[in-house]
Amino acid sequence: MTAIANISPITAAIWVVLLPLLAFLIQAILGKRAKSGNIALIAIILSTLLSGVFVFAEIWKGIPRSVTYPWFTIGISTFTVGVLLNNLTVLMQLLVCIIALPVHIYSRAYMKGDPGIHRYWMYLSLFCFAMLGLSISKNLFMMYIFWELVGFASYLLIGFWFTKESAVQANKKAFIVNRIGDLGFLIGIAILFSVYGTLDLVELFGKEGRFLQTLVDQPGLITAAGLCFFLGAMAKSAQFPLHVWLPDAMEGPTAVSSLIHAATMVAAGVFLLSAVFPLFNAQVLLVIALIGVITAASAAFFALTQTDIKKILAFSTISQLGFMMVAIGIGAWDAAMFHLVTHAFFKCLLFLGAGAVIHEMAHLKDSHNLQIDPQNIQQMGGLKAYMPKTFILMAIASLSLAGFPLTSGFLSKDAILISTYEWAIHHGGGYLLIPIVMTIVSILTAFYIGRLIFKVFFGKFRTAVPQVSIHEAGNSMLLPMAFLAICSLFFIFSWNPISYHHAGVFQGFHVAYSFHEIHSLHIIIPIGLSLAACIAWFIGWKWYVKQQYPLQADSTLMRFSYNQGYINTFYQLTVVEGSLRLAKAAYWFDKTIIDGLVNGLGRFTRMLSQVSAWIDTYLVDGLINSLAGAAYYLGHLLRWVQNGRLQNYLGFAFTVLLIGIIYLIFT
Amino acid sequence: MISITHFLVVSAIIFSIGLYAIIAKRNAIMILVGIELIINAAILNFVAFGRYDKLNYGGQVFALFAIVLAAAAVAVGLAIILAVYRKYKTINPDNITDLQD
Amino acid sequence: MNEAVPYISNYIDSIIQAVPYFKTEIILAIGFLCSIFGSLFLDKIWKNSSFAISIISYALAAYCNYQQYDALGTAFFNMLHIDRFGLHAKFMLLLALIVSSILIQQHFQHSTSNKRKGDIYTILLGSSIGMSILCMTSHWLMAFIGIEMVSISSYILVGYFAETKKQTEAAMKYALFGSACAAIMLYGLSLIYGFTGVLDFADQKHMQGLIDAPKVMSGIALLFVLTGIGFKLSFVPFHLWSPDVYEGAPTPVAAFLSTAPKIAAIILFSRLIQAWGNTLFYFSEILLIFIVLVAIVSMLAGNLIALRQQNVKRMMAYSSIGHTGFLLMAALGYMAGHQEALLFYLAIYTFMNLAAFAFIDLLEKQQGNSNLSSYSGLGKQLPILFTLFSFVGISLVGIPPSAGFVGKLFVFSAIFERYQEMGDMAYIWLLIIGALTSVISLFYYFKIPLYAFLKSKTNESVGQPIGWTPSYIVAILLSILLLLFGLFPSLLMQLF
Amino acid sequence: MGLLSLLIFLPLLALAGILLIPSRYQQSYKYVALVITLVQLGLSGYLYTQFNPNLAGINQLSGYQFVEVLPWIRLDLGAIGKLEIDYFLGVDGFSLPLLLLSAFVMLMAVGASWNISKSRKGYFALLMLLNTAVMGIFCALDFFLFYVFYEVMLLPLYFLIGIWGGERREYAAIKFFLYTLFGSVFMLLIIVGLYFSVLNPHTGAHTFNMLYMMNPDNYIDGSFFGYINNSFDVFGIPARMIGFIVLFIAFAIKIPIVPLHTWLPDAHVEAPTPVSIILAGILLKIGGYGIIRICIAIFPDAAAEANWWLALIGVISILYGAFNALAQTDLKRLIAYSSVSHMGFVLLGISALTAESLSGAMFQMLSHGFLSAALFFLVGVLYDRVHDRYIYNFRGIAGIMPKYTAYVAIAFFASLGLPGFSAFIGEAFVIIGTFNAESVGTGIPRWMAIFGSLGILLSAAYFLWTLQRMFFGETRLKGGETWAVAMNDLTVREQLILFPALALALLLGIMPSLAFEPMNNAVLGLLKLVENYL
Repeated sequence: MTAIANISPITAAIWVVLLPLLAFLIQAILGKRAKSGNIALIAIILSTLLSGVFVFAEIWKGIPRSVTYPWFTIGISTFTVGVLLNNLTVLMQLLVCIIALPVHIYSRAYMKGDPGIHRYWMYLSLFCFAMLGLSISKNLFMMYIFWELVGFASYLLIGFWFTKESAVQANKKAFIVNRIGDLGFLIGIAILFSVYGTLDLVELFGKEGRFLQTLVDQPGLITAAGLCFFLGAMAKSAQFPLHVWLPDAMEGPTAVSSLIHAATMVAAGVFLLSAVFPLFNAQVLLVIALIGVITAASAAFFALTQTDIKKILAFSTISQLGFMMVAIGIGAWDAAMFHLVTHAFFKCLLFLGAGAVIHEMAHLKDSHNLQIDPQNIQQMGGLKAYMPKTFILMAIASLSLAGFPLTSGFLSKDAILISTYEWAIHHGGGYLLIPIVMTIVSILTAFYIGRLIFKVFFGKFRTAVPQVSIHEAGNSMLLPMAFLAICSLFFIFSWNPISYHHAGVFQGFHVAYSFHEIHSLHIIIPIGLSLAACIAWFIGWKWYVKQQYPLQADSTLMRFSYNQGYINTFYQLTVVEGSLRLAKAAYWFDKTIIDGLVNGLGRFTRMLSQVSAWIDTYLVDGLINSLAGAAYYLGHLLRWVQNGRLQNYLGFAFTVLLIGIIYLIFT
Repeated sequence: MISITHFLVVSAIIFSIGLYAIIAKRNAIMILVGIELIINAAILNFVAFGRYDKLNYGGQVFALFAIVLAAAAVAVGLAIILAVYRKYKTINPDNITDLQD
Repeated sequence: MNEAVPYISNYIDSIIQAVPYFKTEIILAIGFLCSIFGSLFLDKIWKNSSFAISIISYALAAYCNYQQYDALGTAFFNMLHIDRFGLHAKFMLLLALIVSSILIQQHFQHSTSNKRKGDIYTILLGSSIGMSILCMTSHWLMAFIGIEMVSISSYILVGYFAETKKQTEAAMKYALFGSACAAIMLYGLSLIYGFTGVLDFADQKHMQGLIDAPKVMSGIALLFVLTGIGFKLSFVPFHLWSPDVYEGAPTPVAAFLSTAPKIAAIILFSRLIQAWGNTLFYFSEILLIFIVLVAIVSMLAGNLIALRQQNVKRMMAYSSIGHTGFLLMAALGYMAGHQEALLFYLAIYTFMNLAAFAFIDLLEKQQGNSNLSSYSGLGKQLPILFTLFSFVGISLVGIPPSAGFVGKLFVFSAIFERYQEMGDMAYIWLLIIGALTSVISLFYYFKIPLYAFLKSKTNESVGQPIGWTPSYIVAILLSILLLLFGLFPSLLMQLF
Repeated sequence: MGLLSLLIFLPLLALAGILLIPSRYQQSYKYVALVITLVQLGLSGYLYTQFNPNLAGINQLSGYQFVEVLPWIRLDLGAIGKLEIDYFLGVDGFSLPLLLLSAFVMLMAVGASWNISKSRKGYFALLMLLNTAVMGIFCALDFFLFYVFYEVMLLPLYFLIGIWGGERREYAAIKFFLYTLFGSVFMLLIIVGLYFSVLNPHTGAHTFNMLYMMNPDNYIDGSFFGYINNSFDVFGIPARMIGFIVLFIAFAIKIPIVPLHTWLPDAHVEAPTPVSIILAGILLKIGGYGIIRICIAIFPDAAAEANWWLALIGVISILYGAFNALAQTDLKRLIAYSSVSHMGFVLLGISALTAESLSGAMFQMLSHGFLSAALFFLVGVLYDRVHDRYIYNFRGIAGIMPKYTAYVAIAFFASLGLPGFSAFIGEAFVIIGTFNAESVGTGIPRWMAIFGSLGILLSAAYFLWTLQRMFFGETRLKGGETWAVAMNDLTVREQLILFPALALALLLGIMPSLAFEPMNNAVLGLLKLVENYL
């Protein structure tokens, strides 16, 4: 027992990563025999325990530890793999475990009876492996590997129902868009490697790190590196304009969406930026902040009119990720991480709740043979009566999302907003636009999540069925949700429900802000926001529950919002069509021009052979005309040579001889 | 005094006649005749030049050999033309064109 | 007359002394006589008597030739040069003659012609004397005699068994074209004799005379002389006869025509350009330009026109025109002192052409014609034959591991060395065209395996199987030699 | 007889055996071939374990192992000098991994030939001949010997494509042959030139020894390819540059680069599956190997000068190949074009001339060897069953052939550079190394790395699109029920062939040092050679 108790955090952290991998391998080998998911579940439970007890408890607020192993050597540079445990990484690892665990439990019930369930568990374990590995990578190259693997697992899970056309479209889109980000990441790695010669995070950014020690003569290159990493983060964290894959990714099973596309994977971008934060200079940070705010605003705007419950949540996720990006952009990456953690819980919960609802709706659809989309909120309504527990849990999550006091979302969102105001005031001028927009976004957030809750749970059930056979989900689904609901409340993070400064997560990081704290903001903003949220809900209540909808449902703005700003259409028309056209053009070019050239060369050679045969046959032609006055004889010759007439042969030979003589005379 | 130039001019004329016969005559025998003419032009040259080669008499010797060889060649040529005539019933080379490209 | 008397005994002495250098030819001459005797009388008793006599003569001649290596020198007042170069060439000649004789014997074995078959060997023997003289001489008279002996014999070979229209036509074209070219050459020689007064082209005075002569006149003389040699070598523009004659002639005769006379002619030509080309005067320059030009045009024309041929014999004719261009390149290498490259290539060329024609003959006998399309799908029926035939094709293209490749490599090397020495772009052009045309040549040589293996059979008629006849065995042996010398060229090369 | 000779000539033994066994026992040919290729694989594996990665020096004999030298052709050519051609074999870090790859791919090819029914004797005999030639190419250290093997390789391929190929096989076969021969005859001229420029320092004879050609000290001053006092130029280009260009073109045709690639799609489409496997798995690598071993090592100065253009061609090949792949509707053609794209990385990596990129390029060759072989095999599996490869004729294959789909998906993802598989390491290090080139000073601008990396993106696009179109969605086949019946899942034999290939790709992806370690010193040695001229 002591041996187990003395297990070093490094070993434990490695096991945390390896357990899901083992589970993946075992399930892969077992194939269809591993339907229950027990293996995956056991692996994640063990991982969570290890991560919590032996890693997080040891390292959090303690001394960072790391270990490095050589992997391979190219030329004179050795590439390493390693585990880095510091506050950031252990927090991330634990978070992934803690979110993944309830999702696993939830999935047991949610995915029950699916014919491909063995694949599901396999993929889920693979995802956990990749995500956990990502969180504790010491080396950027290694991180990149896990980064892509995460994307791959996500691809598999989005396309889990591979017979569904939209699902396979979506997973392709997700992977390719993520690939764009990966390229950024890769180029970023290439830049760092070519400037500093190492990819080790500690060697780069540690206290003695080369980043601080080396004088770089090309500051532009470092800016480029920063932008490249941000590009990577943009794709993974679905930042405008690369956010398009995330709403589509909702084609995957809802449990997957909750784990991957709400809580963990999409947050990896934020995590990456936090890990390489020292790299960013002021310009890059400003870009990050701007992209963040654009994302937050546009996604919130799109969320307003969506009718698919999961899409609303997806846009909400994008919007919240935008918040985190802004936090990073202003330098408050601790706030970003804090929001990442709190968001993970409540967003996961929202998805699981939505999943429960969809589950019931799908049952309803199947049992009545309805032609409805089980995810369409227009078809729902009044579910409060049938699924009260789900309603309560989702309400908590929604409050947290809206940043209502006493929830965790309140703390983290305030942290970001207040810091942003402080930052903007510090810089003054146009910078103020950013926090103002974010304030509006916060209010919109409250509004659209309110709309979701009202439409789903209030009013009357809107699908015409003889008997509404919807009921509460089972315990194996409710319990994980309840757990997440508890985690969405303030006390998990801070005993002080008002001030984020006391939050434990917050205290784990020591970030030096470039701006001063403004105390008055800490009071005004929370109160103002809460009030605004209440007003937004009131309006929402009137519009959606009391059916006093004042707007033209078909206005341009609405349509613009519903169609997600036509960004997808735009991409389809430009990028996709463009590259396909380019591809076709390239192929046409290849087939007709290049190959044609070769074949043409062949034809040319054949022609040449004909020509030379022709020369052979009629050579005397042009030459002779110009030669002497023997027009008759020569004209005769050129018609007759080499078609078997002996004298033409002789004539030809002697004519060439004559040409030779003439050549001699003239030289 | 007949100089070397005279010989050369005569031989050149014979040569040209021979060449003409080879190329222009529509009769295989005439071609043979043309060939003979050229050979004779050459022989004339040899003999003429041989006058200056008192040591070896190379020209004369060459002329003799050339005459012999020309005769042999003409004999063979005539035999072949005869064979052609048997098959083709003509000795106009323009009509004997089974072999062609 | 009287002043000559003291010299006569000297003359007779030196003639008698020269006889040992002439042993090979004397044996061939005796063989020639015996063969006449044989075909007149013995053939009635034993059908193959004159064939046997000719083979024995060749073998004896080869033996004498071998012994000659120990007694090099000049004979008959410098009219004959007995040097290693010539002796090597004579060996090749004899080999080509033996193989051709065997092929001819096989070809006419079952012919129903009432002509005496024995005569053909007699004629071959006669031509062999001429060729053998060509290999040794640098004297115009000897050269002319040699050329005429070969030519006249060849006319007879092509025409003697002429049974179809095409064969007589080929014979006529060959005879008339050849005689015309020989006549022109003779005229050229007479001019050269006039300018120089010396008939030995290796003589210093000869060169001096040419240089002193009016430029145009010596140029004309040069061109006229090249006409005769060009006819024998069949390079452009004197190549026109060869496709027709090869097609029309019996296949073994074509095999003979494409090898033996070419060996002799290229040896003479090499000696000639070595004598004429290595001076600093304009004359050498003109000669060089002509040779390079002719080589390039021959390679291009031969290979390009061959692309369109459907008759294998015709194709081989154009191919050998192309190879002549390559041989001219090799001769240029000889001029620079690389005789082994020329000899090696010549030997390999002989092997390749003999083997190819042997295969063509075998197939012609089986299929009744030599059209490429008649080979369709035969690869399955005659796998060994077509594998070897394809290999010969590969060798003709010059792809390893065949000897053709090594030969090409040596010739390229010789030319390259020459280029490095002289820095003349003409050599680079030669190299480029040489390389390019071997790519082109691949295309038509590979029609053989293409038809045999890749195409399916068109007609169902199965010809009689090809037994292990001597000509088949000879062809196989030659193919194996091509592989052997491709892998171990030193076996052959060290002989030179 | 050394191990390398054994490796090279074992297939000839098999060839003799196959020719001698009468056709009555034609079932036995494949077993003969299988046993021999297995022995070869074992042998090359043994070589790998015995290889000492610490020996260095690309232009010294000490850098090579398992060396065998036998005088082969020795001639005194008078004016040309003494001719020295050796039977000279040896492997270093560049050739050893490729040798192992070849042995493996050959085994795969034999496995894929199991159901060949048309004249088995000829087929397996030619396959074995090809085997010999390929092994010889990677072992030869004498340029003459190399050239012999290089050309010999063409002949069996011509017949393999021409006899056992698809509809337009004659066209494809001759096209392939002419393309390659076109490159190689001019290579012959350069070989001749090199021969006259290089002396064996020990014997003073001209030599074809490649190692001597790599050492500037052995060049004669003022010779055609000499370093010093070289005033030769051809068409205005300095002699050494023209030598480099000609050799490059010869090998670039094999790689193949745009625009010399058009033989590849045709050859692949028409070739029978095993030949496609060999083409993609081995032959394309000969191009890369030749550029490394011959172009760059013998002409380091010209390479240093021309590498910008080479890299540009590499980038163009990557993008052009990828775009073409995107446009294909024939699965085999798609994979053929993807080969063009992937081999573009090889060229880019080689021409960037940094340790990372060069190693990456070598690694990419290995990886592509395994993966493309697997991909072509997979196409063959489908084609065997329904004789169709048109992408739009299939839909939702996953539903009826789950195992097959899984293998395809793995192979696709491995090829598009998923971490954990070998292609990722190769491509990533080509990009990283190329990016680094500007810092090292090899003259390759960074934008080339960035454009090259777009190829990774595009490869994801065409592979995933194909997956989506052919394998996912509702099952819908052009041939309807008959196809559905014909399309049974992978057999054990097929899995036995596929699994090791993909497993090796995975193994290399996880433990790249397996390949990097033996080649490291060779890479550094080559770079040292070039360094002086940068």
